[in-house]
Amino acid sequence: MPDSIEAIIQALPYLLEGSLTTAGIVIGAMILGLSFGVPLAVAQAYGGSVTRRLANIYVWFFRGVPVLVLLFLFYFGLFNLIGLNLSAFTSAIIVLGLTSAAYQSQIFRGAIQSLPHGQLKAAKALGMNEFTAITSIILPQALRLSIPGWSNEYSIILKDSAVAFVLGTAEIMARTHFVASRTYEHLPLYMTAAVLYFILTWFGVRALLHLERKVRIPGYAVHQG
Amino acid sequence: MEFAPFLTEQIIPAFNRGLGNSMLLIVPSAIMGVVLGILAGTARAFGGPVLSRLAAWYAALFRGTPLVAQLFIWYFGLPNLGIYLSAYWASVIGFGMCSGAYHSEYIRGGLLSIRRGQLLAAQSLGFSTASTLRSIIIPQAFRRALPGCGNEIIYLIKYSSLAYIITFIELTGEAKILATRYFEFTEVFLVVGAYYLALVSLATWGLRVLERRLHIPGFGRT
Amino acid sequence: GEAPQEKKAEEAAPAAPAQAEAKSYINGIDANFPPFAFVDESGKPSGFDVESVNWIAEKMGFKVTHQPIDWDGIIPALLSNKIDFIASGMSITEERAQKVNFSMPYWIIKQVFVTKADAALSLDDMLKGKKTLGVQRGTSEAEWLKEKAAAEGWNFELRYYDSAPLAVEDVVNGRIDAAAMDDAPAKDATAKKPVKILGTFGMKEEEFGYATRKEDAELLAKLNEGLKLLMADPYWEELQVKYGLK
Amino acid sequence: MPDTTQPVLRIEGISKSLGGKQILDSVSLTLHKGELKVLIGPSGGGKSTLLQCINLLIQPDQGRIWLDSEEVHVSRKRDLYSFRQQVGMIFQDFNLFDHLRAADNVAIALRKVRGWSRRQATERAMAELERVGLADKAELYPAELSGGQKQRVSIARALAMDPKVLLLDEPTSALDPELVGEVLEVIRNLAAGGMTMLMATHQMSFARALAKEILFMEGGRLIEQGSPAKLLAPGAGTRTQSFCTRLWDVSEREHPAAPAGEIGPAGTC
Amino acid sequence: MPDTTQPVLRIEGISKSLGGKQILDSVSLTLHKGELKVLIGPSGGGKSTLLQCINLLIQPDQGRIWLDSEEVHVSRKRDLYSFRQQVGMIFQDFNLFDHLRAADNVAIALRKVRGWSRRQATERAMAELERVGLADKAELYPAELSGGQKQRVSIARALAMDPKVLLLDEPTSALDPELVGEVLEVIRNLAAGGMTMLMATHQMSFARALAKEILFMEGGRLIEQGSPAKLLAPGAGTRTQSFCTRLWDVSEREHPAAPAGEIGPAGTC
Ligand SMILES: Nc1ncnc2c1ncn2[C@@H]1O[C@H](COP(=O)(O)OP(=O)(O)OP(=O)(O)O)[C@@H](O)[C@H]1O
Ligand SMILES: Nc1ncnc2c1ncn2[C@@H]1O[C@H](COP(=O)(O)OP(=O)(O)OP(=O)(O)O)[C@@H](O)[C@H]1O
Ligand SMILES: [Mg+2]
Ligand SMILES: [Mg+2]
Repeated sequence: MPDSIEAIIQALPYLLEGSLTTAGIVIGAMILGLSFGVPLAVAQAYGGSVTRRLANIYVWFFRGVPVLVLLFLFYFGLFNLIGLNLSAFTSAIIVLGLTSAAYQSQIFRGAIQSLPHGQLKAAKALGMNEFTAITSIILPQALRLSIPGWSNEYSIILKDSAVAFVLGTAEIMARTHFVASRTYEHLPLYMTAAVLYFILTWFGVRALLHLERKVRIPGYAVHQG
Repeated sequence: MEFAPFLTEQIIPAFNRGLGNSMLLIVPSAIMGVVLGILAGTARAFGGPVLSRLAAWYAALFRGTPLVAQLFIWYFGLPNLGIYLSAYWASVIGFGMCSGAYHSEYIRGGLLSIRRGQLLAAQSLGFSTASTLRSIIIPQAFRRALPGCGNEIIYLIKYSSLAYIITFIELTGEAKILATRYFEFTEVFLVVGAYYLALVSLATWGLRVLERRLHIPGFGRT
Repeated sequence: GEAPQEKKAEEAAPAAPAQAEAKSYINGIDANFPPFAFVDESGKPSGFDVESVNWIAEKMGFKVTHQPIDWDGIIPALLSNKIDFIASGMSITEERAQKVNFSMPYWIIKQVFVTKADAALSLDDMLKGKKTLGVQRGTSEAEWLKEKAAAEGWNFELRYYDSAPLAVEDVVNGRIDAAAMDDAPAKDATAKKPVKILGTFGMKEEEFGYATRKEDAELLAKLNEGLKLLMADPYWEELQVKYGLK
Repeated sequence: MPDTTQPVLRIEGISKSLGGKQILDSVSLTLHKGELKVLIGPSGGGKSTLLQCINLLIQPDQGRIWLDSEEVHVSRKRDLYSFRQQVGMIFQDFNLFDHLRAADNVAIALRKVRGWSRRQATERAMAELERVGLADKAELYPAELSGGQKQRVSIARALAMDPKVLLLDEPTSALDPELVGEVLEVIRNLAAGGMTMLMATHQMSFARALAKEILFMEGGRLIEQGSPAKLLAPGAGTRTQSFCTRLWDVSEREHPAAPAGEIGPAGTC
Repeated sequence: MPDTTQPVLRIEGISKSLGGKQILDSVSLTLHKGELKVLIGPSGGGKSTLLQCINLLIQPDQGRIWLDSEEVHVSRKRDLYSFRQQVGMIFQDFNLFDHLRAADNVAIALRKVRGWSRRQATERAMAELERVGLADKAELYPAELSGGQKQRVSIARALAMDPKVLLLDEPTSALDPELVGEVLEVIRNLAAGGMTMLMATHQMSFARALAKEILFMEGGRLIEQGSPAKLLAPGAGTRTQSFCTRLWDVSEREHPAAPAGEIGPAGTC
């Protein structure tokens, strides 16, 4: 298949450039998702009935509506309406980040709720207010337990960022389409894209696995693997 | 274009047809995903060196590559090996395998939160490793992983739309056909959005009921 | 829609401050539609439409950049001022004409069937021989085949693809017997894959035009005038030869 | 020594139902400054629930609580937090923070609640661990500690906050006799220093040795209270007395010939 | 009564390091049929670690174990599981299965390990709960039980499996005097029925009342062993003796005038 190999070599710099766009979107969206996801999870686990309901609605909406539709609604609709002239790249980060927050909140909530109640009690008994108890006792443990789920979310956004092409941000996948349409080397090019994604995922997941091991609490869990 | 007749004559019939097809995809692949996820997640945490390595590679491979690429390989790639899957089966297998990889990670997260004491107690009663996992560890880990697994099920509902790329026309496929034909993007996508929202709401509700039924006093809700 | 254009203008021509007054426009293209629009080896937009527009821009004294954008999002992007026009092998249809204005037609396109190079099937076999046909979903040929089949009692099965090249892929795989597509990309395909053009199948010919926003009469006028000049120029022939359209 | 004129903590009419069962039934008690009262009673009688209600870790269904004659209202968050800072608690099942080493378990509240610097807090934490004989285990996580070590960390954690009132839920259940002696000594010193304490325990020797008053709790009510001498006097005919002599019977039967002085009110009584 | 000719469980040279520290240092002991030995010693001495090593829940670094003169090999999974079925264990911190109600905590091993039907297993579980006075708590989850109730469920869970040998890690630490008496009675009956037991405890009355032999463990070694009468005799000069008299001192000081017979070897000794 010399043709396909030539096509791949030809396309590689172009695709690599796209992976920078992809990485930018992912990092932005993960950070945004984390900073919204944690408060959402806390609201769901410990909030009063109103906060909890609001958080539930947020999660329901952002998990319920396809990202593609959200991109359309925000980029062509809302942002235009309020005169917010954001680039496609920034818009993609915002929409993907807000969406990811909904998913991330469920991961954190699961972790928060797997901690026995006694520790929160102990924290309160020492006079900690809810905020301190949650930030210094609950979250440090819950976030540790969330790392595997978080790595899922990372690898999902990494690939979901491809939908951002409806706004015109040409990341890895869109670029792959372009080259494939021109050269008719679909399979080899998709394989190349898959390998690129795989490498990006692999690095991220490895880093998170490393983090997971590093912050593991000695003697705590059954599972040390 | 008038919206009302467009809605009732074009959108709704097409979407209802698509919805049926979507369900045919989602339900079997969700089940396959959960089962694979529990197996792979457990294997990663407790399988010996070989099994855990294998499971880790499975998870890395299927999480590491885009679902579209996986679908392409199941559908357009396997014919190179003389294996011809129908669009439907290529989709179900593709979704199930991918979903399982994600579930496995949530399950592993759940396993991390189980204290050693639970394992010790079971083993002291003579449980074999397999039955310790089956009766004691996994039931607890699954409960704790459930919110995460819920994410994956909802992703699956939404990703089921990718099946149109390998020619299995479900809800999104019908929507794209209508939208590109009539250029009524807003209308069509609002309606398709409503359909997905309904599906996801159903799933969210089901998951919440499940979570509540599986709730253990002393954990979770205060 | 002024602001983004100005920004683009600076990006496109930072070295030409004297020309700062020249209007600058963004052309949205479907980069999956060779030879009309695609991305070349160096990652730059290229193709028959792209080069035509470049020529027109130069003649009419405006600046242009080409923005690849998903076909699904291309009209919304136009309507919400993210791009200014679409010169990318867009067929002039009634539905589209309700949303956007079209320039004069500049190309006539025929729909053809593409089959395996060694297939020995006739057009009639395709329509009435219980065959499986692939189309790009959302295209006019897809719609036409579906409606005609119902009306004429043709008995083929339609399969919908994300793009025409993918349908060609499955022709090669043998999953479908033929792909229905525009003749220009079909020609492109025969050059690169073991497939052949079986011929047209009775669909009315279509015309391509450039699309602009309804309210943007100024740009439409410029495009129309530019097209007229281009089609009268020998460069028009040259382009057709370059992109294998002749 | 104890100044009994000034009630430090007072609760009145605390009731609580859980899972449809009445666990606490209108419990009232008063603790004066420097006083140590001991709460005893059968398993499941409601001792732990009562202690947690006093601290408002469990929301009582009914009842009122005063600290230094100020009533505590749950609704005023500020008040609640400062109340809890002044009322220390040692839990029956320790509830150590799993993600923190022993020293940090003790130091964290000093830093986050009292606002001490990390160094100051760690110094104090080390001093407290020293006091319970755990200086060399400061770097271990809860999962790496033995039962008795966990219990001692939880004692150190409560003491580090210098509370006014201390609620102790079986603080010596996992300790060996030597340590029981040491902890007893610590408690005695605290009492001498004016600390007010309420301790649930099964180890009656405590009650005898230290308490001014014993509260006997059964079925969610305080059914008897009085000085150890009164309630435990042989032949007093109290429920407390009969509760505490059960073990004696058992030992007696096994070694009928053993001198009473040696086996005596054996075990926990 | 005890048949001392036949060793049921024998361990030899068990050593274990954790976190770079030698926790167990070549521990050997033999249990004969129907025998009850008591393991005492200071907190952190290695008692819990030893018990868990015997059951192979912690993998010893060195040492061998025999049950009924058959050596136990970890590598043969089958053997290991059947060994553990025959050696019951009651944990210091209970380790109840969090997701199961009290009755299911007891029943689950009967169903999944012994293969009993759900009905049979539940019946047996209820009988065991009845024995420890918890019939009315069968439907509660561990988090809804009091400390003493949890401990009793863990006792019931171990007993339901009819083990040959029982390892008890402070089985009465959370129990009130009445229940201690009852559990003691249960243990006595088990011993009479030929059950072989090794019990770590801080409650010396147990040792006195029941044990044939006391093993004193400190720093990971068995440093003294012998009959209670021998080790605890006043003025025996043993480490055991001094270990157990610490509490005495404390009580003594408080009530210097109290008759020795009443306060006696108070509290835990
Ligand atoms: N959430 C709950 N639902 C139902 N019953 C509960 C719940 N929490 C506690 N209980 C019951 O309340 C009773 C009192 O428990 P508590 O822990 O206060 O007892 P205690 O006196 O401390 O006993 P112990 O001496 O065994 O520690 C117990 O019978 C327990 O089963
Ligand atoms: N994973 C570990 N890493 C380091 N040290 C450990 C670990 N696990 C246990 N230890 C130490 O081993 C020692 C023995 O613990 P063990 O639980 O056997 O004591 P114990 O005799 O049962 O004490 P107690 O009477 O307090 O229950 C303790 O000092 C403990 O800190
Ligand atoms: Mg209690
Ligand atoms: Mg221990």
